[in-house]
Amino acid sequence: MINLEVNLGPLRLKNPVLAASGTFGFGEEYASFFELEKLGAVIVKGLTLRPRQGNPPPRIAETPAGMLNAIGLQNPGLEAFLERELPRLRSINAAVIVNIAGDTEEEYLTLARELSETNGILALELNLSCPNVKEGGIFFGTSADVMTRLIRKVRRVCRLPLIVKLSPNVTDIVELAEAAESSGADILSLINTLKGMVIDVSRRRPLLGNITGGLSGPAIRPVAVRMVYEVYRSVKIPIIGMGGITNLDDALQFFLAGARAVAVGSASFINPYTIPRLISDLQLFMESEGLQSLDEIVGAAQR
Amino acid sequence: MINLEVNLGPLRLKNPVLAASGTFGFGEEYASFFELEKLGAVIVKGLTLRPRQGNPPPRIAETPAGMLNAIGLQNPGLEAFLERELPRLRSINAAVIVNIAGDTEEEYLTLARELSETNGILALELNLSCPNVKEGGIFFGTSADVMTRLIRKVRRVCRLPLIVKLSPNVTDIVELAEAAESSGADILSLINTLKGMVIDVSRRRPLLGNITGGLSGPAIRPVAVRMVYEVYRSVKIPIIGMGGITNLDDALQFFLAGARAVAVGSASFINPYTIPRLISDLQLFMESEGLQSLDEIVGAAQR
Amino acid sequence: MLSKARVLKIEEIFSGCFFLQLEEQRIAGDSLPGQFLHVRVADNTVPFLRRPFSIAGASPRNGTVEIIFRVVGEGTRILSRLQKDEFLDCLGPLGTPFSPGKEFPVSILLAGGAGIAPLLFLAGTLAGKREKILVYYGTPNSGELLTPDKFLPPGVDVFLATEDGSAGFHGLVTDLFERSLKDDPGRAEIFACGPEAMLKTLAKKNRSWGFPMQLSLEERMACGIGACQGCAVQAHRENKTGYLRVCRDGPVFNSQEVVW
Amino acid sequence: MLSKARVLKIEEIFSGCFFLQLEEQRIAGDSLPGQFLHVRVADNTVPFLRRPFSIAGASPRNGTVEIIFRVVGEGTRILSRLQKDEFLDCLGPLGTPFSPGKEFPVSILLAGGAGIAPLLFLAGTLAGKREKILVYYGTPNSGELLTPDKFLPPGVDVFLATEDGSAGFHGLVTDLFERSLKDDPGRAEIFACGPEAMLKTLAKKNRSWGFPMQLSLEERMACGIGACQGCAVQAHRENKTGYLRVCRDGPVFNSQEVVW
Ligand SMILES: Cc1cc2nc3c(=O)[nH]c(=O)nc-3n(C[C@H](O)[C@H](O)[C@H](O)COP(=O)(O)OP(=O)(O)OC[C@H]3O[C@@H](n4cnc5c(N)ncnc54)[C@H](O)[C@@H]3O)c2cc1C
Ligand SMILES: Cc1cc2nc3c(=O)[nH]c(=O)nc-3n(C[C@H](O)[C@H](O)[C@H](O)COP(=O)(O)OP(=O)(O)OC[C@H]3O[C@@H](n4cnc5c(N)ncnc54)[C@H](O)[C@@H]3O)c2cc1C
Ligand SMILES: Cc1cc2nc3c(=O)[nH]c(=O)nc-3n(C[C@H](O)[C@H](O)[C@H](O)COP(=O)(O)O)c2cc1C
Ligand SMILES: Cc1cc2nc3c(=O)[nH]c(=O)nc-3n(C[C@H](O)[C@H](O)[C@H](O)COP(=O)(O)O)c2cc1C
Ligand code: FES
Ligand code: FES
Repeated sequence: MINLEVNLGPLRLKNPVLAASGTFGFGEEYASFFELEKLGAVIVKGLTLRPRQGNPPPRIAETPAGMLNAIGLQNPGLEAFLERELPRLRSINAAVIVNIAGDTEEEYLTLARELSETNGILALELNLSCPNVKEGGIFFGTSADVMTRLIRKVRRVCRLPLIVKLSPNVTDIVELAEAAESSGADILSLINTLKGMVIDVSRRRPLLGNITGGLSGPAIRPVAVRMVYEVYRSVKIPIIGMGGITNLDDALQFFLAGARAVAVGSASFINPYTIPRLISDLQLFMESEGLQSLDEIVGAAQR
Repeated sequence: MINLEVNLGPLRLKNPVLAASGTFGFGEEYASFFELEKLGAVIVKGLTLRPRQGNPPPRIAETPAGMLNAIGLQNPGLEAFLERELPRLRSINAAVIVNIAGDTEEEYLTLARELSETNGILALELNLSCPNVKEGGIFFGTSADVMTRLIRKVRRVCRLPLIVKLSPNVTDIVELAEAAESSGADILSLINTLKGMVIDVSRRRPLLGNITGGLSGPAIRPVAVRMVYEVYRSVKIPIIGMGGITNLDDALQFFLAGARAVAVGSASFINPYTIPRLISDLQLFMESEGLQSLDEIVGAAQR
Repeated sequence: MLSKARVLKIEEIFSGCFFLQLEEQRIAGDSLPGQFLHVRVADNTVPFLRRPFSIAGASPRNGTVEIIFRVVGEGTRILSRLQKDEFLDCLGPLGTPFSPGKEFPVSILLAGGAGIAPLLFLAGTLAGKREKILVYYGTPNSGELLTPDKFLPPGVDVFLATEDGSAGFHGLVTDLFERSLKDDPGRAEIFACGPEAMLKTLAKKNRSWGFPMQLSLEERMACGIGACQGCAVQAHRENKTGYLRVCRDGPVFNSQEVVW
Repeated sequence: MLSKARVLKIEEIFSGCFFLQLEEQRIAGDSLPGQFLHVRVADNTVPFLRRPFSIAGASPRNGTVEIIFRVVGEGTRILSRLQKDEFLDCLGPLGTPFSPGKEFPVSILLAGGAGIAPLLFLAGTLAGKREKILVYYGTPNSGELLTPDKFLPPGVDVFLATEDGSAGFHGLVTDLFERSLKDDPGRAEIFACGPEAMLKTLAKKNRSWGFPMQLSLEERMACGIGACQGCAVQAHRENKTGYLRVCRDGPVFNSQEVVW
């Protein structure tokens, strides 16, 4: 059987298919469907220093070939994560990447520092791109200067591989990717959700409690693939690609564009088995195409 | 029967439903389906000073609930437009808005000057946002400074109502909308297409000849509605909303978000009668809701 | 928890409201009243999300499970076109069921519109185990009424209300219930499902009535299994106030838990 | 030009290839060989675009029109599930048809794979009006061959080629044709439809053969009516070189027009 192991800079994964942050909770619910051990990694729900209530409902709106969410980073906070979620994930041998978010630089730094000192975490993913919280989040992700400053500081306190997750809601994704690379990111994740909204015509009001939300799902895949393609040409660090992946073909678009790993988000809502199925389909694909390593297709569509 | 007439600043339209630029050619083909006179206006295919060949094929890719196009502004150029297309459109009483694009400021200015001196044109729409041409286009549309300078100059030579069409591929659409308003735009059109790509997995190559293309259709509607909603709050000039409109409900989202008129693009490809049907559905809606004027719903979802 | 269930029967009970009977042994065996199925209406990316429907009945013996749904949008429209012997992709049973207390000899079931669905199932499981089962059922008019007898076990007392008075009591089901109120809060408990306004009224009035009361709530869902935090409802539980998940912490909540 | 056409017959001719007969009087009356129908495969936003298919036959008398399609992706898969008496949303007939010249007593029809479709229609309209009608038809193997006799009028000579030799000539249809070449370019004209590689080979070889030759091309389409410039093919026409539209300027082009 072909080995799907993949190295993303300092990060070694047993396979290149991850669960995208916020769509997999802390893994608990999906663990009743399949063994989380199978996944390349679980990127847990965006974690903040203190517990967060999140946004008022409704938080979900369906859109053509996609959905909006405005969860607003509801999460139990660092302490509960360390006490409850992480030990549980470790006990079932899940590979854990922690997605962190903050309103202030200080919060990011504290999180990075504390999580670096914790065993059983594979990497940190800096969420600089959540469109659903008032402060922080996307603010850090849309200005190269602000981002650079933050990443430099986090880099200094973070001993784990550092993934920076980029927002697609920018004029020039390449500029931000380069800024992230040069300020110390080991890996880039892209893309987070596009900012969108739906109006409930019958009530003549925005449908979401938060007014706007983040667009995910197949609808955004062309934007995501384009961004991975563009970023791959200009940075050397590896890319985790995501945005609308539902099956092998979708994932291959990302690999061919230049992603060394992919993450599945909203598709898990439609079919909880999406990720394990994708892993075995990828295995079969590599065997039937006679590929020894993913390297043979990563970035192969570049020209 | 309720009067659907609407004023967009200096521009008076018989109804608020337009054909979006590039999706309706110069109207010739659709004229065999229905009387173009019925439309609020036909915004013709992006016009350049000289004829343009456009991009190599394939130029079209289907995507989930949408499509990519990379036409590359193929058009017959100003002279042929004035000689052939405009007289034909006038002869059938179509309300004509001309979408113009250039590689250089000079081209925009020449186009604006010459078209201002031509009878039978209702308004100009500055396309600052075409993602499918190497120079110009989107370049003018993503930097507030560059855009401001261009609009100021065009404003000076343009005697027609001036619509500025914004690109959604920006970090802050509001900043650009404000820049357009303060530099002399009478009306804003939003949104143009999102930059995207599809990879043909079987050939391991980008599907489009131009590699990337512009994403349109229902997939992008949530992004478009959000941008209209945000821009409406910060500018006083009227907005023409577009992006994924296929029916009355979709159009109402835009009106409620703040658009005073809407344009239909890709949906005409699926059903050539989309626009006339939308006009009569709008009429019926206003009657059944007892609305005297569109003003009663424009921006009504703002809060 | 993911199955393809075969359609045994699909029937339009009244205009725009369908009864759907599915054959799926595992679901039939595991389902409890108050739980729901999260259904993929088509093998397509539009509609993108699954749709949640309360389980209206299940027979482990026959391996069947039922839902009752109203056509309100594209997803339910597609569902309504299902044909016998087609397969439906169902995730479930999901959610926290009703938990009737053995100490209450009287069960009062309060239903508004399609909210009757989970209560039919509940009535079926309570039948014969309680002294009295009372079903109060309200709809806008008699045209939107399913004949509860067809779906209810014998020995259940049904009280109808229609907003236009075309059948039963003329008015809201909550008013009907209030007028006929005579049971002792110490001996009876209430289970309710229906439009938000109805549940809100009930919860408020119950502050003075003081019945033990369980409500089945609705919220827009993505995952349906508790992973995305999408289906938030503000509630108190375990001395904390915050957002709970309708899909996992609910859909059944104690009426005091919910913050309106 | 937009109609709902009723499905009269849908038949799998060979694995993955379907014959679809529709009833629609207007289309049947207007269709000419070489034109196509632009079909909406489902009333949904996925798949978003229409799909173009050459008209494989039309009978104004019976009010019927036919297409033959291969299942290659989601759109054609959905089409293949059509049932008798369902309706299909068709835009058309669209495009510039073949224009056979009366001065040529011999018509040579060269088909590769599904490219046979428009040529069946053409053969039908030429039958009885030409001295000789020769159909050269190539497919990868005998399993992907539709029995041309079933679809062709009498008096047409058919020559088969399969790439694996499982039926007829062993090799490419272009080679078969080249070997049997004996007609006089002054008396015969060629109509061809098939994969791009086949058409390209033909166009090149024809530089020396010198037949009048019309090719039916394919390109990805959005509008199908000439408005979007999506279906560009590089070509010379009227002393200019540039992109022409397959949907309106074609799909039939003179072989010298096309720039490969
Ligand atoms: C736990 C639970 C149990 C339910 N049980 C029943 C039942 O037994 N019978 C019944 O008729 N209906 C029930 N509903 C409501 C049912 O889920 C919606 O009517 C249905 O999802 C509408 O789908 P649509 O595509 O037709 O409508 P659309 O309005 O087109 O749907 C658009 C989106 O909004 C969501 N949505 C719309 N209305 C609701 C709603 N009321 N609740 C949650 N999501 C909604 C849809 O799921 C979809 O994601 C239940 C809802 C929940 C949460
Ligand atoms: C003028 C014309 C006539 C045609 N006639 C026939 C015919 O008679 N029989 C037949 O089997 N096929 C014919 N084709 C090809 C047919 O249109 C495609 O096979 C079909 O569109 C594939 O759709 P899909 O959803 O199954 O494939 P997908 O690959 O999923 O389609 C994705 C997108 O690509 C487009 N596409 C894919 N392949 C082609 C292609 N070869 N040409 C144009 N667009 C394509 C689709 O229309 C769609 O927009 C014709 C094409 C053209 C342009
Ligand atoms: C409900 C939901 C919650 C999300 N929460 C987070 C989050 O907490 N942190 C984060 O970085 N991304 C979050 N995302 C973004 C996803 O990780 C992913 O980047 C995005 O959804 C695109 O992938 P998809 O189209 O496969 O869903 C969330 C997405 C969804 C749908
Ligand atoms: C094939 C195609 C060509 C287009 N050409 C132009 C153009 O020349 N100028 C322009 O400003 N916008 C152009 N657009 C963008 C549309 O006018 C519109 O802004 C966009 O498609 C979003 O609307 P829709 O989703 O309704 O298609 C084009 C869009 C398509 C699909
Ligand atoms: S729907 Fe995802 S948590 Fe309830
Ligand atoms: S498909 Fe639009 S011009 Fe041909």
